[in-house]
Amino acid sequence: MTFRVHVRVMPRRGLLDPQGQAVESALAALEFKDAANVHVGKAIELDLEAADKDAALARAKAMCDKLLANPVTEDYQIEVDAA
Amino acid sequence: MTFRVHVRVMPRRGLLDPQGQAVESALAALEFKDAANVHVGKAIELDLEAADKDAALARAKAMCDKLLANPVTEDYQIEVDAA
Amino acid sequence: MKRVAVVRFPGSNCEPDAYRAVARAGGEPFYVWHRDHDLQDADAVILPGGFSYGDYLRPGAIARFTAIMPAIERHAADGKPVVGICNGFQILCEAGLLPGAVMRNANLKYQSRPVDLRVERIDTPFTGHYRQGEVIRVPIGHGDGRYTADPDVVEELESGGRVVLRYVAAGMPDVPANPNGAINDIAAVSSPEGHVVGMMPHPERLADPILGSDAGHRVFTSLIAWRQPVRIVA
Amino acid sequence: MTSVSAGPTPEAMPGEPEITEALVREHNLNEREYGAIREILGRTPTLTELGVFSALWSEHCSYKHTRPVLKTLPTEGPQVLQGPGENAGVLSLPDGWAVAFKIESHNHPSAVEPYQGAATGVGGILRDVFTMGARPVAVLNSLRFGPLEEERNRYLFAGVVKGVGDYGNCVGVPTLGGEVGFADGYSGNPLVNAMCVGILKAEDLMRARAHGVGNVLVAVGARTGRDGIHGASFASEELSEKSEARRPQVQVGDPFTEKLLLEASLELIASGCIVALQDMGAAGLTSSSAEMAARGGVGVEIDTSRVPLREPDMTPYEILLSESQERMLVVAEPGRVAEVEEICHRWELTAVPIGRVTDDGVFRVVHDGKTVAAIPGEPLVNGVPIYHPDAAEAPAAVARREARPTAEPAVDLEGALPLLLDDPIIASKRWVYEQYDSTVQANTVLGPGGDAGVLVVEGTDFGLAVSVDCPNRYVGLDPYEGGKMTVAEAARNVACTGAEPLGITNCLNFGNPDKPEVFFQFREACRGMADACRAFGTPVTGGNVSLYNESPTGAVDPTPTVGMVGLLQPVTARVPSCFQKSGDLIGLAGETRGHLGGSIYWWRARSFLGGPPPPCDLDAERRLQRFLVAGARQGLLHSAHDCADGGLAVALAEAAIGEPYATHALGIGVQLLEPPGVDPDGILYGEDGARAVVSFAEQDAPALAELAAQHGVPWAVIGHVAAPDAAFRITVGTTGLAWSSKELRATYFDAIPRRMNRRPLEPGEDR
Ligand SMILES: Nc1ncnc2c1ncn2[C@@H]1O[C@H](COP(=O)(O)OP(=O)(O)O)[C@@H](O)[C@H]1O
Ligand SMILES: [Mg+2]
Repeated sequence: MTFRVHVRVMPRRGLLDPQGQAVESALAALEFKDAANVHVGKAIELDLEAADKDAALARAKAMCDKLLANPVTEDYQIEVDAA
Repeated sequence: MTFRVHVRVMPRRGLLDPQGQAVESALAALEFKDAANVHVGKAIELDLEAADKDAALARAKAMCDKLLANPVTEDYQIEVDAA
Repeated sequence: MKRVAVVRFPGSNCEPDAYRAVARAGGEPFYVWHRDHDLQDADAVILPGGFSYGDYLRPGAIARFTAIMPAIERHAADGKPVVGICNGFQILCEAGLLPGAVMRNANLKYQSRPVDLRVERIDTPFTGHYRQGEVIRVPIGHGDGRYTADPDVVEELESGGRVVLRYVAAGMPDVPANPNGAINDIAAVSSPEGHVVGMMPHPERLADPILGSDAGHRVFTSLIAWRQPVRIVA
Repeated sequence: MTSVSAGPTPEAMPGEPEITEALVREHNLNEREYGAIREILGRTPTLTELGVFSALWSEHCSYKHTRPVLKTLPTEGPQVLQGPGENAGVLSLPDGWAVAFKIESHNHPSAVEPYQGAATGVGGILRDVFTMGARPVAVLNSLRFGPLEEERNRYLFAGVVKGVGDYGNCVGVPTLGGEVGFADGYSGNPLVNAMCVGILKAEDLMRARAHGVGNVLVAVGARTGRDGIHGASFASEELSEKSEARRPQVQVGDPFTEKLLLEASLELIASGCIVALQDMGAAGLTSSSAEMAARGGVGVEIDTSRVPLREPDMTPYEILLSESQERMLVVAEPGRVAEVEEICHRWELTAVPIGRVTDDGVFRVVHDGKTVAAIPGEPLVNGVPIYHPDAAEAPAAVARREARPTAEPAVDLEGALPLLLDDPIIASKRWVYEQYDSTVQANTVLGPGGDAGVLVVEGTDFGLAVSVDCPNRYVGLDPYEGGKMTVAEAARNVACTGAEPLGITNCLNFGNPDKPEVFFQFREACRGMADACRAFGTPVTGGNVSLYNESPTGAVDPTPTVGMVGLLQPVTARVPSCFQKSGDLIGLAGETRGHLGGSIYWWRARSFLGGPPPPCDLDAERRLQRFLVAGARQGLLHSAHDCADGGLAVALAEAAIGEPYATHALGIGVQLLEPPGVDPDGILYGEDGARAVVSFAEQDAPALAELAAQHGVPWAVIGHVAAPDAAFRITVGTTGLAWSSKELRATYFDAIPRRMNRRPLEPGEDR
């Protein structure tokens, strides 16, 4: 069956995230001072054919390790929904 | 209380998404031919001080409308978790 | 149109180029800081190229909220000339002073090279000294130059003659070309009246013969020679 | 030597490990070095002190293996305002102007993370130049990778190019040139050398020397994180629970902050409110403060608890050794610190006083009121034991030089040309330089793609020509001749545009110096460069050494990259490298001996990489340079392009193919004589140096012949430039050869895109 996969690829904790900083100060300047710890990464969505949810998850993980995330600078999170 | 907000900003359906296409063909080249409908956008995470979940959601929505998403080219989705 | 304000945002990097081009054309350029609140009675405004706020989030997305922007909006509302070049164009779109948006190049690569452009609208403050249909070669340098807008907006731009510059193939004015995937090969658009213009190419980088060409020079002589049309207010 | 008793003896930080032999070794300090440290201190160092020594006594900062050899490089000349020893070298230009320039490597970081490694390499070299008070007006880059047939190499290539581009583009400094080479030895050892050129008024020259006891040290720019801390020392078991958090982190570049730092620094210098500034580059706060103090003959006291941090609870050790980017150390008089803060804040930068200049010559670090390091400054910076490694050429290298090809050519004389034009080493690098902004600042007269980049110095009638070069194939086969040829090629490239070579900076990329064959390469290459620099009157104003460029897959070719700056006056005399006009005549300056040793023709057409590389005749090179400059000044040359990889045939093809945005290639008709004993393949593809292909108007033929004679340059009119898209014809002796100029053009421009478009998504693509 088909699954909808959502991947979040975020800059690794501790690494400088200049884009997150820039957005945080921009938000603050717009009276959104209540936002903190802002980080900006990549959101990737895709449809995946797989036997079941676990298979889809394993497949998505392989994609992240191989291509979607940079193992040196990024961490990722995967969500799998039935499409 | 503090909430952890996850925002996904994706290219509006129908608009050319060259990054999504590039990722899709790169995946195919890596034997991930089972991935389809690939789209790439931004993932934004932040901590938010708010009275309750609805307040946090409303606040996050305001941030998206004002700054985080471009209404001409992007759609967004918001998830709010207790931090 | 003598006094030309060149706006500096943090991360702008083409403002000295624009400043010099205005001066060479006989104008009086002066810098305006993004924290300023007024344009010191400038006759015209240039939003220069560069990477305001590092292009973080989206090019122009953060700069459009700076303190100087309301003054620029008033200036435009008064029918006075405003041009956004490259990052300046992106800022004008983000600020809603021009329709549409400028997105990541279709080939996902920064493009630095000369492009041939056909001048399609000459009744703007910035193109008056070019001939209708004339082809000029000036540099581009951008990673986000793919102009996009909703179909009805594009239709409006085309039918309203608001496309100011269009990319054409090198040496072949009638063959379309496109360095970034912009819709209809659009390189520059204008407001309906034509006094607000956004362009991806960099005429200010080729405005001095010592560089081998001054194809961009007339953008600035046009501006200096421009006379503000008298508006009858009912 | 100043005694340390001038202050409290440093204490260990709570929970700090014992200084064991193992810990010392993890800091890459050997017995002899540790002995020297104990002698300097008269006691056992604290962990913080050990870290400080390990950073400043590392090869990168101390040049302990290379200093004696570097000393043999000529560094003087009437044009030299600042030689080696500062952040960048400075040469004087007409009308009170000066040029500051420097090249530096970022090889190891780029091997780990190509995008950030390359980006932060550009950031570092920009800071080296603007800390001298110069505004950066050009950047160049010299890159080496393994063959593009391998996925990993394509990934590194794409990532590095994007990193270099995104950073320089954002700061707004045009890339005017560079080079890219490919060879097996660079697989796993990519080389990323970045060069920056800046312009200043000579009187504004700023030196990184702390002076004035009581003056204040101010940290300016980005906050300090755990980036790039040399973390080997934390691998030990007892620290394992912390080791994850303390793992050295990739340095991430922020070109936006760099741009603010650039503007703020130039404003600080112009305002006269600072006495010195230096970028916190390699070994961050430690080397910047210790080096400035040593240069100024003073001491410094730093309070690490006042350094603005990006991550909570960092130790003094981490704060001192962090290599977080976009940071600067400024020295100001106490009365003017407020001004410094005011200027920095206007540019949205933090500026925090973190220490002061002292009179006891001691490098002292306090943290929360506790002294954690107190080291005599002079020996800390200059007291490292100097090594004189053995040098001996590898027998295999000798054998490779003496061998000759055995295989018959796989292609005929006609087939060889497209083969070479399709080789990524020779093919157009358009795929690379179109990702680099080359026109920002509106001073670009000749952008990338030609022999050298040319920019006009704003408001003057003169310009600068800039080039980076290293024929690593030659250096690998014969380090001495190759070293000479490296400088000669850079000078030739600069002279082709009509500019007079002024001086060089160099980046010496080699393998492990403890191997005699590697140190032999290093020593001989430097000897060759030194001889060439003397012959050309182009002193070495600075540079950088990168050793240990080895991986399981082997060592790199010895790659002593040279960055050359030349003066073009008037700038309007500039000469492009491509043919301009049908009907122009084509001349060949210099002698063709048909030398095929070390040639790419032997390598590709006969599968043989070896033989002696072309001997470098420094006198002939100098005469050719003078001829080219004179020809340009007299307005006789429509184009000039030197013969290098691929020899005369490739030089002619590149000139005829034209620039990327020309609509057509130009045909040519060329007749070459067959000197006795020289084979056609040697004439076409031999790589003799000291040659250039030029084009000119027919009526100027006599004047050029005359000029060549004056300069003692062998000269022959060999043909003419034909019509657009006409055939590309060369007759050698009686053998007529013809190619389609259109096809040659397509091959030349498609070679790299064709190979790269096979590769998946590029890193940094989300930016
Ligand atoms: N290959 C070289 N040739 C000449 N001078 C060199 C070379 N390598 C380093 N130097 C000089 O030694 C000094 C220290 O080099 P380096 O540590 O690279 O400078 P930085 O402190 O900017 O990193 C510099 O002033 C540099 O010019
Ligand atoms: Mg440095």
